[in-house]
Amino acid sequence: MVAPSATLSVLNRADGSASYQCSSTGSNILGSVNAPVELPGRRDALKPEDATIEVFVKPGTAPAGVGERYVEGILKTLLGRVILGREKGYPRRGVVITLAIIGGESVGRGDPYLILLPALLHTALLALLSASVPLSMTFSATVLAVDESGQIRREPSAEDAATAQSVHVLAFSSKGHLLLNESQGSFDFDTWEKVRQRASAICHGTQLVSADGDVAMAEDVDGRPLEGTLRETVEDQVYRDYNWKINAA
Amino acid sequence: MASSAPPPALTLPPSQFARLQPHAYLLAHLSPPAASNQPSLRANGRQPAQFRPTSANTGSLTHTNGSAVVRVGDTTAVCGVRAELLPTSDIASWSVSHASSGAKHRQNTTKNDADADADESQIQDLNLLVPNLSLSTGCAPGFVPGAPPSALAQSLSHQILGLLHSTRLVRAEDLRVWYQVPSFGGDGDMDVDADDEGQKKKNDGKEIKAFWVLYIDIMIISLAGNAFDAAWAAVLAALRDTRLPRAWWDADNEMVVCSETVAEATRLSLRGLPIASSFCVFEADAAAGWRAVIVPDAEEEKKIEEDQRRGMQRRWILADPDGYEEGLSQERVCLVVDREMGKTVIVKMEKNGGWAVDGRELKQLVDIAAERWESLKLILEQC
Amino acid sequence: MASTLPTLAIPGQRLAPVSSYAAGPGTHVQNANIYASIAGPVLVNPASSKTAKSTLSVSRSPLRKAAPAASPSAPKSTAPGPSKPRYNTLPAVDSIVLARVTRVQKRQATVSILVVLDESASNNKSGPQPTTTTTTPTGGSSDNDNIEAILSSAANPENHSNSDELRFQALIRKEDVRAVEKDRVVMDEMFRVGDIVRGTVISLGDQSFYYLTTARNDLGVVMARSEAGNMMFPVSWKEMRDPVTGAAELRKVARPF
Amino acid sequence: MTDRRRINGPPSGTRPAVFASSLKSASGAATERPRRHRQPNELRKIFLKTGLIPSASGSAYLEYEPSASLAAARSSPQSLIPPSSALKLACTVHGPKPLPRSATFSPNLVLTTHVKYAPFAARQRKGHIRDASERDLGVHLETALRGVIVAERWPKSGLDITITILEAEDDRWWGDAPDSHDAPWGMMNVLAGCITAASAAIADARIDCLDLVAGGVAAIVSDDAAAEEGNSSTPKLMLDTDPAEHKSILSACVVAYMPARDEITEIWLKGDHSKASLGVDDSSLGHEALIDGAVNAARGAHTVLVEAVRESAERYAGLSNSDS
Amino acid sequence: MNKEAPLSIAERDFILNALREDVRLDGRAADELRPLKVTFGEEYGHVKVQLGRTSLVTRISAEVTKPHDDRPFDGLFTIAMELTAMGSPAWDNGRQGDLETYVTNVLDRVVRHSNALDTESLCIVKGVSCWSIRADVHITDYDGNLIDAACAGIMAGLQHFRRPDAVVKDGQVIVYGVDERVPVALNITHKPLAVTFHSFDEGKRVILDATRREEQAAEADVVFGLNNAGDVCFMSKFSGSPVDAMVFVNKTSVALDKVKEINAVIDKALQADLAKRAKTGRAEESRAENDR
Repeated sequence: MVAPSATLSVLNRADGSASYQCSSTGSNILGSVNAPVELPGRRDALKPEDATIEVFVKPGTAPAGVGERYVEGILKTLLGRVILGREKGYPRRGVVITLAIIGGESVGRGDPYLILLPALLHTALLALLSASVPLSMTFSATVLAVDESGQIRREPSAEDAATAQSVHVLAFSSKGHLLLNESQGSFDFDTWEKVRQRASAICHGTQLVSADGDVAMAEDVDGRPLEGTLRETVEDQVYRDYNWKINAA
Repeated sequence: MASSAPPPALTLPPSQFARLQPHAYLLAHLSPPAASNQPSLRANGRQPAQFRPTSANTGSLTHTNGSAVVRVGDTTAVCGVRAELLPTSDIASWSVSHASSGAKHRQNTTKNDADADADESQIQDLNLLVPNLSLSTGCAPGFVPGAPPSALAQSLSHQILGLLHSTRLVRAEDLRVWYQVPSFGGDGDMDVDADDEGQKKKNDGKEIKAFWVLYIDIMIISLAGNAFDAAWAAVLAALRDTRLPRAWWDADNEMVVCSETVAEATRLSLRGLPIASSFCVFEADAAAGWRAVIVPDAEEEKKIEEDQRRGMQRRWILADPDGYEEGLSQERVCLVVDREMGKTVIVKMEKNGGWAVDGRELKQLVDIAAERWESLKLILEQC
Repeated sequence: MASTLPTLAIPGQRLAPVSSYAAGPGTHVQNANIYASIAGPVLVNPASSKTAKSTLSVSRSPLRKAAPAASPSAPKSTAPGPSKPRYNTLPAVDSIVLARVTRVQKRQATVSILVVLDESASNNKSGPQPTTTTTTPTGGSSDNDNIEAILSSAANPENHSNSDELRFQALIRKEDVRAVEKDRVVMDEMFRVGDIVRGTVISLGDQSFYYLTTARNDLGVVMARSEAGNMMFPVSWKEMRDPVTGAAELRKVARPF
Repeated sequence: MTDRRRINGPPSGTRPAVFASSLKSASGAATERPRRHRQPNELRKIFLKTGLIPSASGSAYLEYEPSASLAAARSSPQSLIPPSSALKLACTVHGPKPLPRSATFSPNLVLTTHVKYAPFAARQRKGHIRDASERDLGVHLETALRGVIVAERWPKSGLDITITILEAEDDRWWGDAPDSHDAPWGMMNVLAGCITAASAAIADARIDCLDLVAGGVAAIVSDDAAAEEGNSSTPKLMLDTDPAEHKSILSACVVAYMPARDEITEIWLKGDHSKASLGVDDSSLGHEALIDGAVNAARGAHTVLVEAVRESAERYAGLSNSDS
Repeated sequence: MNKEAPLSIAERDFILNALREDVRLDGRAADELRPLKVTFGEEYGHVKVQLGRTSLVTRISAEVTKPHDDRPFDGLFTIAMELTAMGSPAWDNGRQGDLETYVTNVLDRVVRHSNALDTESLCIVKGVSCWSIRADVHITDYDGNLIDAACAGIMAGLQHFRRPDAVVKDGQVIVYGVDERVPVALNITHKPLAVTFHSFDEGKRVILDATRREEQAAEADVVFGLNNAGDVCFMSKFSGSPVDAMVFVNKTSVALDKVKEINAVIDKALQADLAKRAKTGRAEESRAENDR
């Protein structure tokens, strides 16, 4: 399993930015965050004590359409619960998140964006961290496909997803809550519970579940938990940014 | 919950209280003081897991191939299905086959048990289903009539399209207009067709001349929350009502011609009956979500939950939320379930906007959605 | 015919000649006759003095309100008393309104009007309202009082692109906050965003704002949440307290009843 | 053209179904033009109900009784081609509400009207964006209502009236060639319905009005039934015409009429009836007769309107127990 | 809004005074380009252009569509550029501003209208099917001179792009996947590029490749579109204060030099990418065989 790779603060103009690549799903996303910014069209009575979150998803090789509005809605709802929009300096200002799909296949008409969703979520999170937007927690997400034999496949390609029985995207907070679930296809609840367990293992590792032989096996299959990968990316950046300070100390 | 009780001595009629302190108003209904001996009900008088009364009515619109009006409480969705023809000669990619996929895909097009239809993706590839939902109907204040679809309308349209595709509700075979190429050779047409003999798109001299394209337009006439359930039910009812005329290729006129005889028209044979149930989560603590307190992690959460089950309830999962409740909750769950051979099959399960709902809650909701499936099935079958 | 008044009128229905009644809200005069201009029950307001004629009006608010399906228990619902008819449901000069603070600036606070209370009544008939009788704001206007309508539309409709355009906006200028020590008013210590304020309309203002004042004992903040997010209770005319944390915050507090 | 805010169909567009019967020569058509079974001055029944949309300050739903032919086609369906259609529309009133920020101060109520056909409302699929005829209807409706509302009672506020047409009236019989008489006669019926429904919705919203304004349509038609029997076609005045039932409508008129004041707030007259009066030398078929006919039709609609508004008032005042 | 925060008077004066002494903020000469870097992604037609602190990503894509009725022998070519808040916080997402309209228009004229891409070669079956080539420009960082950078990105992308091979067999078009048949390069007739100058002091001072601040301080801009052979396909003086006609004459030759310079950078990057692909391609082939 090739771990996704990410880089923080890749852009000059934006307050925060991140680039994220996931080789297994073939997605390559560039994200930027501008926050807090004045929103010109904003009106007073609309949530005056909170920040307004705007998410814009720009497909790589097609004009944005109805599908993008939908996935923007998903991202916005999730990020809205994570961003502390009432911290000082944020109320009635905007947090503008722009995500450009700069690599990989385009999403077809009516396709649910599920495969790209974890990559979009991770890019948004890293860009928010890079812009130092206050967050109540971080999260990690993954996409899983279940084929007809009941096999769970992690981060399927677009073709695999098309032939799968069901596709699931799950996001977990850094505190272990299930933040997001998007499942579609045809499945029963037992299948979903297996998927949830596997997804939790991918995101957090299996330490939480039990300490028996399963741990080692799951580690083998899924490698390092995603959360750790994300954390490391951020830590690397912090070290780089505060190099002068750390060295001086 | 002394903190969220209305300030002392200020008396307000319920309507004003509902407007000024919506959160406290709903909370007061859901957790009445123990002394009052009142049941915990929502402000609209429903039980938490209770759906609004639903009615459906089909076939009342003259200029449609199928239509339905579905009312879920005060939310009303009107859906009209209009079928138009897409001649294959108009499809740019029709004469194009992909060498890699062609071998896999386009083989058995005459097979009628369309569950095994390998060309099912034609619906998606050729845009044969075109659902659009409109909220610019004056259905609620705040939607400007005549304005382009709002983000909400766009994502509802997209969700409906996504669900039509993922459930494969409509069979591609129902939408094809076939032509049996005359087997006698010699005439000019035949040459062209003979060239095509090796193709996979036709079989035994049969060839697709056109597709029906279904324009599925949903007008939300009245919006009082939970537009998706009503819209989807309307789409489902309208598609069940849809009749396509018998159509054939008229070689003389070189066009597809239809029969107007009702007896010859066929109904769509839909796959299953997926039914949507939406829920929202109402938190007792109005500030949960934004107060900069430390959010308990999942393990702590479970403990708190256990402790509080005995005492005060912290949150309620409300089925089929009305507009008022939707405005007061952030976390949403949408379930689409079907029944296959007595077993509940989940077709879509979405949850977003919070951390209250996890496996245990979802399991309960699936059961509620299955009950909803039964009741809505009866309603749809009677209309 | 003129002597028998219908109980219920519809627009365009002739009610009585002007010779026998004065035209009140919900009616208009045409050719020396009073006609209904809205649909609703016909009311006769007895003349206040012997010389004047009784006023004929068509009520905008229900005579007796049907109890909502589930009568809430905890919210102190008072039985709506007889309401005085008004011309319409808009804020007018002297109307008492409840509004939510949406912005606090150095010189003014912006509020959005949630409820227009009824007791200010028809300004052109009975003059200024005695302020001492405002203890139970009851009744309400058509739009304000329809629970069904409120429940069907979103309470916090952030999904809707321009829902704030549905509420009338108003300003409370610094000099209109209180009657005393006007020059020492610091807006931040009077209102916070999210507070519910009782105010009275002093002018229709310009195209976008009404002007409100809170310069009376019974006017000011009636509901507020603390920084910690808890509902506070008033402890003095300029202070409210959080019952959980015990912290006090400054406000221009309306006198509680 | 792709619309980025909507789901688009196939890029090459699609074609409406062509029925075999319409390919054959018109004379051989199996189906006949629907006939008017009503008396010339008999109106179709109108179903009108207020208050169905609780989130609006006022609302009304209006439906015309299907013509005899349509009712027959409904009860025992034979052909997929409907003989005619019957108006169905929903009207909502939002307001009085604040004017948009960009607007200047207005001491009066500012009225905005929107009329939109559902894509499936007519025989031809309608676009999602308002076309010229829909805008036209909006303007006509606004004029009809502006004279009725007591606007000065609602300073600096706006009133939005939105009408969604779920099923429109035909402009002609489907079997007729498109150019045989292509004035949008159906649109006039639609306007009359819009006026009546909007009037009910405004009353339901308790906006002060001078009267309940009602819409009515009358037309001078060349009676082809008689022509077929060999008689010379005699132009006749008919109320509430269903364009599908007439081969040739010479002229038509729609009015918005206030019975209590005997005033007309909007009049829209179309067509050429000079021929009619010339041919028969009957002055009773002039403008005035046409307008009088339309006014009579409006009076008919007014009686329905009164009932619907009375019901609204009763429901509102809590006098009746009927729930919505 | 769509407006950058205006320069302060002090900043403007500083830039202008420095220019009067032939000094630019970043130390460049008046006719000097910022360092230009062109790199290619894994996919064909995926280009990253970095011009100083302006950066963008161009993606070229192809699909089979129906040709326009009036031009049955021509394929389609569209250039799509949308300015998002990523490039500059001053740009609103989903709202078209003046700059976007202007730049798209210039790009259209320089690349599309000069027939840099031979659209006739995109025809597959007359009137039935053709290739539609789409160039998407994503501005990721904006620090002036969008036009030149975007133009270089599009041209590099078109040269780098390979469309799937399509064969017409008995009226039936067969499209071969990239892994089945060697994909086909596009037919590029010439390589036009845009070179933008900005003028100051009523056209007395003219600089090349202005940064955002220089653009804001400038009075007018002059855009040349020309190819390596020196054929001018576009020239504009869109707005602002008048510029002496001699500027056009003098700067055309400068522009030609720059076009050659940029094209050389693109060519070099293309070659490097080709070599890399040849290597990995072989490696992948052998790996694929091993897999089997």
